[in-house]
Amino acid sequence: MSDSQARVPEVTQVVEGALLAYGEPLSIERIQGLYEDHERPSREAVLTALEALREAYQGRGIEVVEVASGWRVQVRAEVAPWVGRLWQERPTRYSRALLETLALIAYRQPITRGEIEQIRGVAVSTPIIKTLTERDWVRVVGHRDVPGRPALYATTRRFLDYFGLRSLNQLPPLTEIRDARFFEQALETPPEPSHHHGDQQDEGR
Amino acid sequence: MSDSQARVPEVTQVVEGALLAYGEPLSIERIQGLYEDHERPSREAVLTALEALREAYQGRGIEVVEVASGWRVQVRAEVAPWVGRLWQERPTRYSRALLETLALIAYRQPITRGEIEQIRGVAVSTPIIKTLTERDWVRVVGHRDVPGRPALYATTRRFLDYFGLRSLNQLPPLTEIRDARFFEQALETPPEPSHHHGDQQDEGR
Amino acid sequence: MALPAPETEPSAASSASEAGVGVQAHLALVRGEPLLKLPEDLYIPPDALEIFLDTFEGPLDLLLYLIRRQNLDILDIPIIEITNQYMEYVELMKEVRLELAAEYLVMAAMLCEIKSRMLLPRTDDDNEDDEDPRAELVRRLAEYEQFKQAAQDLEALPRLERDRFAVQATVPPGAIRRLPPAVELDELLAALQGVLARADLFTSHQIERESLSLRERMSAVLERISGAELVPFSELFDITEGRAGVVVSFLAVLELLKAATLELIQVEPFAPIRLRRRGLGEAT
Repeated sequence: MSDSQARVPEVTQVVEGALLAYGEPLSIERIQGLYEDHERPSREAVLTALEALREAYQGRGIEVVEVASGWRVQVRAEVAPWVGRLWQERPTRYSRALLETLALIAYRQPITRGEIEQIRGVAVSTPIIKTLTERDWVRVVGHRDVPGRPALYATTRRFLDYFGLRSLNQLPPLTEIRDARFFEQALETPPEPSHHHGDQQDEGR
Repeated sequence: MSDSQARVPEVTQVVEGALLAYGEPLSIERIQGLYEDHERPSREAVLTALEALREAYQGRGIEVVEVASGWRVQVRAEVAPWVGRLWQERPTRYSRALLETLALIAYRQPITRGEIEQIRGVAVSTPIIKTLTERDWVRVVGHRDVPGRPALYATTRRFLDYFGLRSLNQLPPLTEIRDARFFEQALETPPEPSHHHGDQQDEGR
Repeated sequence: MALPAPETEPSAASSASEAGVGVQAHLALVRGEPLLKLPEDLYIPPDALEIFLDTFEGPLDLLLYLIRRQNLDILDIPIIEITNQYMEYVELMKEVRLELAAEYLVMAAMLCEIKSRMLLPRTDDDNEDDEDPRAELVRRLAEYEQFKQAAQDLEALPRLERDRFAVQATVPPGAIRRLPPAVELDELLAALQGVLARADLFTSHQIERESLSLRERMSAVLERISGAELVPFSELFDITEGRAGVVVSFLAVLELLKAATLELIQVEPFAPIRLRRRGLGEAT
């Protein structure tokens, strides 16, 4: 290969070129893999280069961030409103039905469609599952071993990437169910007599 | 829009974000068009920003260039060979159908597609023949003089080169391959490091 | 929540009574006597009704709305009141929209069942299975509310294509090369073994009889005789290969003649024998 004759550029240059050209997150290993064996930089060298880029991008229009599948360069939030005008169409808004389905898959994975429907109280439409799958945010990771063997859905790395998360742990925590103590009680033990009185108020309708 | 409240970022930041996000050349007018009327920078201001970026990218992995339809950021030629390897990953392995077809061409050449299909018992897809031909492992050496004049396929010198053979005679005779013990024997005495994968497979048995 | 904007509620209340006649005429079909029978707190401009109903993501969502709007405790739902309100909406939805999701009716049935159980007198001695009939509903409402919030939190996360943009610098042409997959000889032979096992019955003898050198030579001869021109028979032999080589070449030519790939041309007895592709005239 003619590559071997070329002077090996600085790690920072290659890392920058690669991150900017690829447009998708790159792992350290993937970056190291761009080099021939004899010229390959260490993991630390790549990390140092990433750090150097992060500093170089201070006060600039772009930034280096780490997400689930690696490192990515993205347009800074401060300039995003202007840059977003490059595209005439407003970015697609996702329906509440889709977001609720996605949230259930994210927080309760692996989960079946039936389980999602049970919690949401309505049928999950096939187009929603299709959209989530096509966007590669969600995929089938197995089947529950019950009659019908329903598919089990889970979120993907790309889902995390898209929402700028490094792991599922970074998802906003679920809100506490208010007064969980009572909640459990209501489920497990018979309600106290005082509640009957409360209910009986309704008789006066 | 909440944009109106946001502090207008420096022109250089917006220009950089826009050029990198868009991935296609942007004209000065297009860049100016990202701004609301009252905040829009002059043509000179955009040019100054482009000049500033050009300087900021000195000695880096990317550069700003002007092309026919405007300005764009591209990976520097010096790092391009390394960056280009991002797309060089080896795709998934060849299908069994392809390997069978190739093996039959090697052992039975010159052979027509119909004859391959007869032995394999299934149709040979056109993409397989195309892949083998594009890889220059197989080529048409003539046509059988029967109705339809089917092409006769044979392996090439490049095929021999790839598999490290001086001639087809170095391929094991069919009688040996037919023997179920063939692979076990061959793997017990791994001659070259290239057969490493085979070894591991063997250990797993 | 994607429900009517708060500021419209109070004004809508008054405007509904002011424009009462027109509105009534508009919704006259709703349960026979429309607006007057609507729940008092259903402050929806008639033309916004469908949009309003569309904003519910199902019966749980609607119930939550009814509960939250009145600042009621989800854990202690006045079930009769809520059931009545819920039924009003369901009736309204049945009138306005042609299709009403079956889930709404299932929930209506569930509410009525809870209501009737709440009204039944309880005996002290069947404490065992005497849980609050509302417990299951409360559990479902709480769980749904939790994920409804989670969906909003997810929506608020900065995401690509809306709040963040990935970069895409151009790579100079020529730098990108796609490598084809690697193949080991073993893989190739294993594939062949598979094919042979399958094809055992009808092709084995034929395949095995001819040596590879013959097969290879057949390809070589065909390559040599690739054009339209006649190739002298003698040119197909390389004396330096020795006897074995010559024999292989000869056998190759015979095989190709047999397969009707080549034809042999001799203009007159003892003239040089020449070979050419068969049927090449038709092809070109």
